[in-house]
Amino acid sequence: MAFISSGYNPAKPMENRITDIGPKHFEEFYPEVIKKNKGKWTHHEILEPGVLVHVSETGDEVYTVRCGGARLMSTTHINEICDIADKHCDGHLRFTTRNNIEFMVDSKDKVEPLKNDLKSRKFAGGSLKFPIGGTGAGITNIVHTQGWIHCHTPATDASGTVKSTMDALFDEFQNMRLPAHLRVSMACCLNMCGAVHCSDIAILGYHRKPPMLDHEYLDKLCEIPLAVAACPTAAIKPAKVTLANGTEVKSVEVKNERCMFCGNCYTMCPSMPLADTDGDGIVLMAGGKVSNRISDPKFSKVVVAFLPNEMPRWPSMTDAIKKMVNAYSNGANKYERLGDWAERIGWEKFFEVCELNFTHHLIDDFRQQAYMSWRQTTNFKF
Amino acid sequence: MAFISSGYNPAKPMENRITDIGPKHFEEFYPEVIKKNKGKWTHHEILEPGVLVHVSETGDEVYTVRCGGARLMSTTHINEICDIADKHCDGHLRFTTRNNIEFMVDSKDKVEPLKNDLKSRKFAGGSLKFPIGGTGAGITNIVHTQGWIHCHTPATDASGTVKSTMDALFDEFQNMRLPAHLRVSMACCLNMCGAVHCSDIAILGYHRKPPMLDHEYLDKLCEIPLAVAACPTAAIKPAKVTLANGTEVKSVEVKNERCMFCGNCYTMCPSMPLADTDGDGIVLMAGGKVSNRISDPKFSKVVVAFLPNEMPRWPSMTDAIKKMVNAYSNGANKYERLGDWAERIGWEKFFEVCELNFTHHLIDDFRQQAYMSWRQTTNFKF
Amino acid sequence: MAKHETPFLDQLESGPWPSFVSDMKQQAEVRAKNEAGVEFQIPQDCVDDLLGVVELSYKHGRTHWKHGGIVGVFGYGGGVIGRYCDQPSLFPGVEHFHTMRVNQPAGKYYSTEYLRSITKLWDLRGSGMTNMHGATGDIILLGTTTPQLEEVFWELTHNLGQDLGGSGSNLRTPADCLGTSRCEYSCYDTNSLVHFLTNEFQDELHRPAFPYKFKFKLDGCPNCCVASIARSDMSFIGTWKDDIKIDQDAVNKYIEQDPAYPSNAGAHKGRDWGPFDIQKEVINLCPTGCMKMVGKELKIDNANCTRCMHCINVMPRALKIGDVRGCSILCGAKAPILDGAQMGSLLVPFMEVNPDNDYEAITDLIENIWDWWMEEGKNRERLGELIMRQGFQKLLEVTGIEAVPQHVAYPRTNPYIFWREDEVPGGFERDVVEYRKHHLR
Amino acid sequence: MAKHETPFLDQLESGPWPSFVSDMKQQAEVRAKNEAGVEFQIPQDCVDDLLGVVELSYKHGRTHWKHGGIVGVFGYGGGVIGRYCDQPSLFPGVEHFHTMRVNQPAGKYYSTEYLRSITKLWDLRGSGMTNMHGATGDIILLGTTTPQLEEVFWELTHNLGQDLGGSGSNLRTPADCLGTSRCEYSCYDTNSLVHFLTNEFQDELHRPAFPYKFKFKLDGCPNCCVASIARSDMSFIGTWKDDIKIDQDAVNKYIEQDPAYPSNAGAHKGRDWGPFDIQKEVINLCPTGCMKMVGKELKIDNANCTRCMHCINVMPRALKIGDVRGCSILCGAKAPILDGAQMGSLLVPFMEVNPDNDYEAITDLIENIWDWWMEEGKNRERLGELIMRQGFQKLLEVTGIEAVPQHVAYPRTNPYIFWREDEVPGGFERDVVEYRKHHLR
Repeated sequence: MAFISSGYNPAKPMENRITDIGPKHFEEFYPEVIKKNKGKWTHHEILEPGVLVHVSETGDEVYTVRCGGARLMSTTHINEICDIADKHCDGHLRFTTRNNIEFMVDSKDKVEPLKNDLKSRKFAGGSLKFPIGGTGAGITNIVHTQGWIHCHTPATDASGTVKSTMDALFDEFQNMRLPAHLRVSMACCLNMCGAVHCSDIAILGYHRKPPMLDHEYLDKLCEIPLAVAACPTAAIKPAKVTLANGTEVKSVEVKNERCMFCGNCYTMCPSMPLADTDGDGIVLMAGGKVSNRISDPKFSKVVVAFLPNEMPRWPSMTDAIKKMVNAYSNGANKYERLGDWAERIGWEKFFEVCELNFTHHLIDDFRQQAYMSWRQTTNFKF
Repeated sequence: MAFISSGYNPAKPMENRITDIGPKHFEEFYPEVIKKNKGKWTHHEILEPGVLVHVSETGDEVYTVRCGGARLMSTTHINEICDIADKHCDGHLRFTTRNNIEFMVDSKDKVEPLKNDLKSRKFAGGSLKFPIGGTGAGITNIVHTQGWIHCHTPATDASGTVKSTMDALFDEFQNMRLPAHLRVSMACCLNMCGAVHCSDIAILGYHRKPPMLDHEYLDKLCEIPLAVAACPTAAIKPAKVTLANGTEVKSVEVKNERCMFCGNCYTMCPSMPLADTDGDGIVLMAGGKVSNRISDPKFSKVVVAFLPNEMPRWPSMTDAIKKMVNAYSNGANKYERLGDWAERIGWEKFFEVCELNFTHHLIDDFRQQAYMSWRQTTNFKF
Repeated sequence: MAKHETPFLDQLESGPWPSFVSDMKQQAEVRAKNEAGVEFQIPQDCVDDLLGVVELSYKHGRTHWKHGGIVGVFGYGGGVIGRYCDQPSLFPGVEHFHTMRVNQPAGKYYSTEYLRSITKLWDLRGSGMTNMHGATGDIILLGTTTPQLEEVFWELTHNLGQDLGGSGSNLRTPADCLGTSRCEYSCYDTNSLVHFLTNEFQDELHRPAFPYKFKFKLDGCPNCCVASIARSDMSFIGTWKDDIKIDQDAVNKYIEQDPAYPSNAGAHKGRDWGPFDIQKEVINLCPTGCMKMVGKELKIDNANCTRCMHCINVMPRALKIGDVRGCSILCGAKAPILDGAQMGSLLVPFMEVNPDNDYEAITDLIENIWDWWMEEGKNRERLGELIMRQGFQKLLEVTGIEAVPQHVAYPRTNPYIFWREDEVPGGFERDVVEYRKHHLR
Repeated sequence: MAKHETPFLDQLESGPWPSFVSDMKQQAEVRAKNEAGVEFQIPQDCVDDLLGVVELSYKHGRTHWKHGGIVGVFGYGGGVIGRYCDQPSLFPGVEHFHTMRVNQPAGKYYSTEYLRSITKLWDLRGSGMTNMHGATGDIILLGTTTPQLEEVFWELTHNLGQDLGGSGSNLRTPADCLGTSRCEYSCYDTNSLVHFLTNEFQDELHRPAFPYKFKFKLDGCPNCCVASIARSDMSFIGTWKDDIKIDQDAVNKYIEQDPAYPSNAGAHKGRDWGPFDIQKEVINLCPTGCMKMVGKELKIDNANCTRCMHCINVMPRALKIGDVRGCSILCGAKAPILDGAQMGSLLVPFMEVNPDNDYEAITDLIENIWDWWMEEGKNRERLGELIMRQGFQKLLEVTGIEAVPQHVAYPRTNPYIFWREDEVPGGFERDVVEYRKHHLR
């Protein structure tokens, strides 16, 4: 194929260069009803799962139909979204923070045609293209990271674990029958590009083996002081190593028992890969939240120390997640978030009703804050 | 005066030596009614401030009259206590964990004569010898340390601050009108021989100047490596110092900005005294508890960063304490401990209703746990 | 026909949830057929090879992507993430497969016209695969070759009026909830502020001058739909200082189970939770206990309200946010790596959000914080870690903010106060000879 | 006539609270008069000089005591604290003024006969000043000279049947609440166990072999009157495993305001809190919400009870501790110095307290913990600091206790698990050459 120039001249990169113009102005993108009623909304209602109405003091209404979907998205799929928005929504739409698509119409009679159109569309493989849901006291789309699709440090896949989980929880995406909304998040390593540490349920890819040392190349590909400094537990030291061929090279050595497998060294130095078929897998966390509602925001807690990568559908993981969701659904009070419920019944009861094993791995031993998580009271349940 | 030998022969220290026999057996000391009913008590009642009855399943009762007093106690005073116990209590008595004296009698008719006897006794200076009280929803005796009476590291006096405080709070010692019991504790430096870190109100002596360095003697009187190692913030380094007379000696230097005045170096090295007339004084802490009742045990919080030593009665200190006790008494619910009350209304309201100033000193900056005490929510009161 | 067998991935096509595999296969097919006659500037079968490399990861249980080299567009230090496959001979179509981050618009509203201009560009010059959106908020264009980077950038800036996002030790594209544009809870116009900040700090977004990454996130209210309190170095959360507005008639509509007044705006419709009980569902769940019914009137002791949003969420037609509006600002949130996770710590209880003076109070605060962090921050030290290392007091000092009890959940439990010499009468220097006159050795 | 003017201390004689100054003055006078004709073995005016030195401290705002040198009794490494005045020429009576710690009896019960034997001994050989009691629990004999130490020890052991307490890097005299001797809440006989432990570990009490001090404290129930959870390296807190016993008739007596059934055993009599309200005062304050009234019957869901004692404290005639009794054991409490304060962390949720086998389970646990601490503890490192440094898991490992969720308030919030090599399939050693076949550089 022939190279097509955009107009850029590599010989004169500064010629006619435009920089620092930022994003498009949001007002260009507002639907008319939004532009007109911004700041004037008086209330809203979730009419049914995935369908909201917002009412303005002007009397205007905007109806929103929310659809789930993969955040990994082809241009073909985006174009189809645009077709729908052109047909029903005067050419406007928006995305939510959690990768949902929202189609907005300005009157109630436009809702059913839109919904019907969305429901009719399926991928060739059989899955829905635009499942409607993700509102209220249910489970909405999972925010996640790249995984094996596009990242060099993951300990598991993101898109596959998310697809498997959303299939398992699909009824809760299309219903609003939980005690409160439940946010599931996924990060494929603990760099947590998608910070999952304050989610009701968090899926986290995790390594369990210290880095391999590619001594022959290490000093060529890495800045050794940066690799050494990268380690939060000071497990890495500079070292001289004699290769099989007798050459002495500069490299590093790793004190394995101090390694907590965070992979920060690998981020700084490609000659220290951690990935391992048996070592890598899933950590499950639970009970976090970001809302200030009723109780303060809180961190998720590690509730399953490790599950192996079971490609392609991670059944042990989805099973553990379903157990948590079911126990929560059965046990919590109306409005009670998963973490608030666990705290109310006590974490010892949480493990009991969720049928999860408690192991020593779940006791914090990282830094002095660990102490705060131990039990300094006789107030516990047998 | 002539030396009177106990029988010990310094030339033969092992001859007839008796060691490791422990304390006297408690059963020798039990009053008869205690011996007979141990393990059989069914319930108790506080009849009036300082007077309790315990009822046994045998039908027996024991009446206890509790008296406050100084834990610093002369043999003359102890003998007087013995006289009272001999007269009313068949020669038995006990002390409580908080330095109260308990006189027990086995029938109700013996209570009034005992009380009258106790009330009648005063020191020549005018103070009561045996004030009755210290029970229930009131303030009991203060546990404390040695202070200037007998310790080398204090930043304030113990007996004097305690006497001043108990005089100021005396009505609450003899009443039971607070929302719950309120424990005041005192430690004259943060070695906290009497750990005060979980008290409703804690009085703590504190230094504010780094150690003086007695260079001429330091290496003679101290093990320099121990002094260096003693510092929790690594503020102390070995150093060579040239004295005024030109002699070079081994000593230490202190990085003043890293010093938090804990005095741990002075404990290890007498050539590093901290005590200072202007530097030393009082820290007030509040809101701790050790009971597991309703809420978990909790640490006291620093609520007044510093008050100067105002001998002999520390009026600024007793004033701040009274403000806290009054605000608590007015604001808390029945059964609510001071710390639970402060948490319910929020610490921002605590400072408001207690009329105490909040300053930057009260924000934690020691170690990473400090983070846990900052506010990670928008849930606060203006 | 698929270029690679994908038996593992094929199993991810079933089930109701939209299958990323089906979408990739659809895209591979569209590129293979090329009915639009696109003159693809990167390998036409790159999506086939992407499927292949992911399938191989499913077989191995390990990624097959390598570290990115230093690639980018001229003059920018961010916005492009280099990415290379570690099995290029098996998957030549994705040998180079870089990511470009594009500033998303405020509130993530789009016109189809704009979106189609993006897809057209990315079909020509990239894989046609995207993330809508990345975790930080950007539009992620996933997969192109090095020579196309400048071409894409040129087209974005010249034809689409659109810039790249941040990566590396840069400001990242600020993100917001939809704010007043479609939410009655929002205490300020998040869209306007996020757009302002994104444009005001384009230099910081594009040219690495920071110790590490830096994120702004803007939530319109304490419900925190955009998770700013957990995910941004500086979190702007809408709040108000005056009273919650009460429509007593509407309160009674809720109490009377009027169907137009469903609890929690209908969020619990999927289950029969019994009749709405204002005592149990609102008053007893109020974290401060500052509400009560007096006859048919709901009373709120606003001085004791912490604005947690629960009552407003439950009865949005009856209760409204106050009128004296602004935001709280919290600092230091980050994911666990390296020194443990942090949530944002409250720095400014209330700040006005004033577009009329270009948000001066906010930009002043930001600049003070950045000055400190750029001066004192170590390599790869997030703001939260610097605050932890130097103390919250230091943050107050550099921002000129006075300590108030709102800054803490509780005062310090240890007495280890680092008194400064100028705070202590007589200072730190003392005369040991004088001292020894009164205290023999 | 007083030997020294004490204008500061004189001001501490007024007010209702017993004045330590008045008591010291009384003692000084008794010694000066010496009506009993005691042949004082240390300076007769030592209490005068003690008043003088304290007065000087009130004037200076600084102590006038120096570090103790190494003094003690032969063969013991604790029990005596050396103390010297830093102004001996002004106060020769207290130039040497050492403390002796004496093991207090369990429950701090005394006969007057015993107390008089102590006062007689201390009048002869010491200052006659004491603490009843020291912060750890010992009887503190305050002020004697070096030559008298062995004499006092001889008399204590030979004539009084009484030993010294601990100090320095020793076990300190264990302390207890009064337990079953006079408290219906106590879940085990604290007096017996504390006496046993004190005697069992006399060697550890008297001969320093530890990294630092070590304290046992024994509370009979979770009310923790002896503060064991805050003040002891090992804290034994009584508890029970079965159901709270309910006397429904007595419950109704409380509800009916029967004057013989005052709430909280009469502790709130000093104020009119209104009529007793079981819903408000008991059921609503239950931290687990595990109680309710069904008609006239109080129901407790014991599986959800955390035994906090509140309901039992409020209605002691109606509610009683269960019958399957024992103790919980918590480890590591300490005051702030050096690394910050700790409370005890729960190690054993339930342990039998069995005198019939010499408390074997308890002593085994103690010895395991001491073995670890003596092996691994650094100089001046308390048990709590060792646990913090090596991790709670290590404590479980050395004590052979399996991890249970009761050990934590909440599971870890970070995923930084230190997996051991034997827990991970294939171990840690890997072949980078093999890896590189599948992952090119």
